[in-house]
Amino acid sequence: MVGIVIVSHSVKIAEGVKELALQMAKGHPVFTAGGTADGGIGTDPIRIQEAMEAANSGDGVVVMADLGSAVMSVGLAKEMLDPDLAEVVKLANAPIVEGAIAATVEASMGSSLEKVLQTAHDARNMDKID
Amino acid sequence: MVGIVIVSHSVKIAEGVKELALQMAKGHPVFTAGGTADGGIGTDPIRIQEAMEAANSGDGVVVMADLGSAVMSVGLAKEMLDPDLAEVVKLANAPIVEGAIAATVEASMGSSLEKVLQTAHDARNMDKID
Amino acid sequence: MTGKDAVKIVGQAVIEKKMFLTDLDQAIGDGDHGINMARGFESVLQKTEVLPDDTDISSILKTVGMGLISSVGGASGPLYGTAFLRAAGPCKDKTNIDANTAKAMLDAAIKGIQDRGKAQKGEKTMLDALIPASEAFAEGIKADKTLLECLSSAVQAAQDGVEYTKTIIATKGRASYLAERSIGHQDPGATSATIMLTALYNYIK
Amino acid sequence: MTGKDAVKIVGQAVIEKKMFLTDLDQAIGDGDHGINMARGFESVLQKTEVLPDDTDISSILKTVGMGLISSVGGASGPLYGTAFLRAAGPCKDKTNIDANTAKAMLDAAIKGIQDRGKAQKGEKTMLDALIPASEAFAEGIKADKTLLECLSSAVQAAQDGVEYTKTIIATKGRASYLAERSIGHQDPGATSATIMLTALYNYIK
Ligand SMILES: Nc1ncnc2c1ncn2[C@@H]1O[C@H](COP(=O)(O)OP(=O)(O)O)[C@@H](O)[C@H]1O
Ligand SMILES: Nc1ncnc2c1ncn2[C@@H]1O[C@H](COP(=O)(O)OP(=O)(O)O)[C@@H](O)[C@H]1O
Ligand SMILES: [Mg+2]
Ligand SMILES: [Mg+2]
Ligand SMILES: [Mg+2]
Ligand SMILES: [Mg+2]
Repeated sequence: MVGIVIVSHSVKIAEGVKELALQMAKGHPVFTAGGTADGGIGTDPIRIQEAMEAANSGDGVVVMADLGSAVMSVGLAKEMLDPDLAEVVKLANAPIVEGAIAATVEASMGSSLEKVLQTAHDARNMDKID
Repeated sequence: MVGIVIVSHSVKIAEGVKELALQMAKGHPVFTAGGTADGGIGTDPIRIQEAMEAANSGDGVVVMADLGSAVMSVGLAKEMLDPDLAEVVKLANAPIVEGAIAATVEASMGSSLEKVLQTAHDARNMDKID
Repeated sequence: MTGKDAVKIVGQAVIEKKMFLTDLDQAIGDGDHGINMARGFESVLQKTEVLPDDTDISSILKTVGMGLISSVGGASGPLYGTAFLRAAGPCKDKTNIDANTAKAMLDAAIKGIQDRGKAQKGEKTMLDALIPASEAFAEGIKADKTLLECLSSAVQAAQDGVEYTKTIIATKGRASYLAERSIGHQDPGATSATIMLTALYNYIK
Repeated sequence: MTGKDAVKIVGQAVIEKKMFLTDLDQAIGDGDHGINMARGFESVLQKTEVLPDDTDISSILKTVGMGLISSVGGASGPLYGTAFLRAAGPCKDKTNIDANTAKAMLDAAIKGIQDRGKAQKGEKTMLDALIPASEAFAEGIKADKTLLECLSSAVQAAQDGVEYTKTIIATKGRASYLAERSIGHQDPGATSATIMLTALYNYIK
C-alpha cells in the first residue's frame, strides 16, 4: 500500500488532516511531520525524512505539503533519502487537506503510486459551491 | 476589513489554519468553526453562523470550508443569517489551507470582498513542485 | 395520533438502526451515519417531548429540523435538517394532512435536499430513496388512492431505491471517493430515509 | 584564520542582526526571518565549536548546512542549508581557497538555492543579493583581481542587490502574497545573505 506523509507548518493542521484522512481509511499508514523541531510554526526536513521512511512499505509514498517552504523542505528531505526510496517518494501538486483525504482513500484501496498521486492532484478541481 | 471564517470538520485543522493565516496578518479578524457541537469530527451550522456574524465588521466575510458536508453546513448557516448579512458572506471555491492564508493576507491589506474571494480562488492554482 | 407521536416513532426507528446505518457507512464512508442520526434524533426527541401535545405539525417539523441541524454533525444534518424545515412549509396552518399536502411536503423536503447538496437522482444518495418515493406517491394520487395507500407505494419505491443504490457509483458525498468501489453497497442515507418513511407508514397504518 | 573562525564570525553577525531581519520579515512576511536565522546559527555554532581546529573547510560547510537544515524551520532553512551543503563541493580536499574556488563555491550555493526554490533573479529573494555578487566576483576574476578584491566587489554588488529588492514585486516566497504591496521593502533573505558576505569579507580582510 502507498503510504501518505502530511507536511504542514502547523502541528495542528498535520494532526487534523491525519485524523480526517484516517476516518475514511482506518489503519492506513499516514505519517505526519508538522511544525518545526521545537514544536513551533515551520517545517523540519529531518522529521519529514523520517516520516517518508516510516510511510514506505515498499509501494512508495505520496507526500502532501501546505506552503512553498514546506515544498522546499520536502525537496531537501528527498535529497537526503536513500536514492532508491527517493525514486518512489512523490510530492503531490495538490491542496493539503482535500488532496490528503482523497489520496489516503485511494491508497487504502490498494491503488498504485501513480493512481494515488493522480487522485491527490485531481482534488485541485474539487468544487465548493453552497 | 473583510472577515475570514474557517470551517473544518476538524477542530485542529480550523485552529491550525487560523494560526498560519494570522502569522502573516497579525490581528486580522479570523474566526473558526471547527468540529461538531460536542467537539467531535464534523461541522456545526450553528457555530458557523455565529462565526459569520462575529467576522463581519461591515465589509463582508469570506468563508473557507474543507469538504462537501462543510459546504452544506455553510449553505445552511447562510440561510439562517440575517438576509442582508447573507448577501455579503461568500464561500470561497478554494482549498481551505492555501486559500485561507492567501485570503487573510489579501483581506488584511484592506481589499474588497470580491478581491479577497478572487485571491482565495486563485490559490487553487498554487503549484507545489519539489 | 399526534405529530409529536409520529416524530417519536420515526426517531426511535432511526435510533434502533444506529448500528446498522453505521455499518453501512463504514463500508463506503466514514462510519458515522448511524451515530450521527441517533445523536440527532435523541436531541430532537428531547426537544419535541416538551412541546404541548397539540402543537401543530408544521411547528413540530421545524423543531425536528433545527434539532437535527444543531446536533447531527455530518452531511445528513444540513440535508435532513433542511428537508424537515422545508416540509414544514406546505402544512403550515393545517391540522389535517391529506395526500396532496403530504406529497407537497415530501417534494419540499426533496427540493431542500437538492438545494443543499446539489445532487440528482442516480448519485447514490438519500435522494435515490426519496425521489422514487415521491414519484410513487404521485402515481397514487393520480389513481385516487388514499393517503395511506400512497404512502405504502412510496415506502415500496424507497425500498426499491435502496436496492438500486447497490448497483450504482456514488458521485456525491464521501462515498464518491471510492468511485467504482462503492458499487455493491447500499447507501446509508437512502437507507435512513427509507427507515423513516417506513416507520411513518407503520405508525399511520 | 580557520574555517571554524570564519563560521563563527559569520554566525555572530547574523545573530546580531536578529531583530533587524525579523522586522524586515514582519513587513512583508511572517516576521520570523531573524528568529529563524539566529536559531539556526546558534545551533550551527554549537556544532562547529566542538570540531577540531584543523577541520577542513568542506566538512565545516557541511556541518553548517546540516545545522541550518535541522534548526531553522522557515524557507531559509532548506535554502541556506542546501547552499552550504553545495558550497562544500568545490572546496572538497582543498586547504587553501583561491578566487576561482571561491567563485565555484558561490555558484554551487546559488545553484542549490535555485534547485530548491525555483526562483530566478528579480523575484525579490536572497538570489537578488547572491547572483549579482557572483557576477561581480566573476568580473573581478576576469580582471585578475585578488580573492579579497573579488569578495569586496561581490559585497558591494550584494548591497546594491538589497537596495534593488526595494523596487520590485515579490513573486516567490511569502512576500508574494502581498504582490504590489511588497514594493518599498527590502527582502529579508537578500539582507541576511549580504550580512553573511560582508562578515566574511571583514574577517578575511
Ligand atoms: N450531496 C448530497 N446530496 C444528498 N445526499 C447526500 C449528499 N452527500 C451525502 N449525502 C447523504 O448523506 C449520507 C451520509 O451521511 P453521514 O454519514 O451522516 O454524513 P458524512 O458523510 O458527513 O459523514 C450519504 O449516505 C448520502 O445519502
Ligand atoms: N523560492 C525561493 N527562492 C529563494 N529564496 C526564497 C524563496 N522563498 C523565500 N526565499 C527567501 O527566504 C526569505 C524568508 O525566509 P524566512 O522568513 O526564514 O522563511 P519563511 O518565509 O518560511 O518564514 C525571503 O526573504 C527570501 O529571500
Ligand atoms: Mg458518514
Ligand atoms: Mg462524518
Ligand atoms: Mg519568515
Ligand atoms: Mg516562517
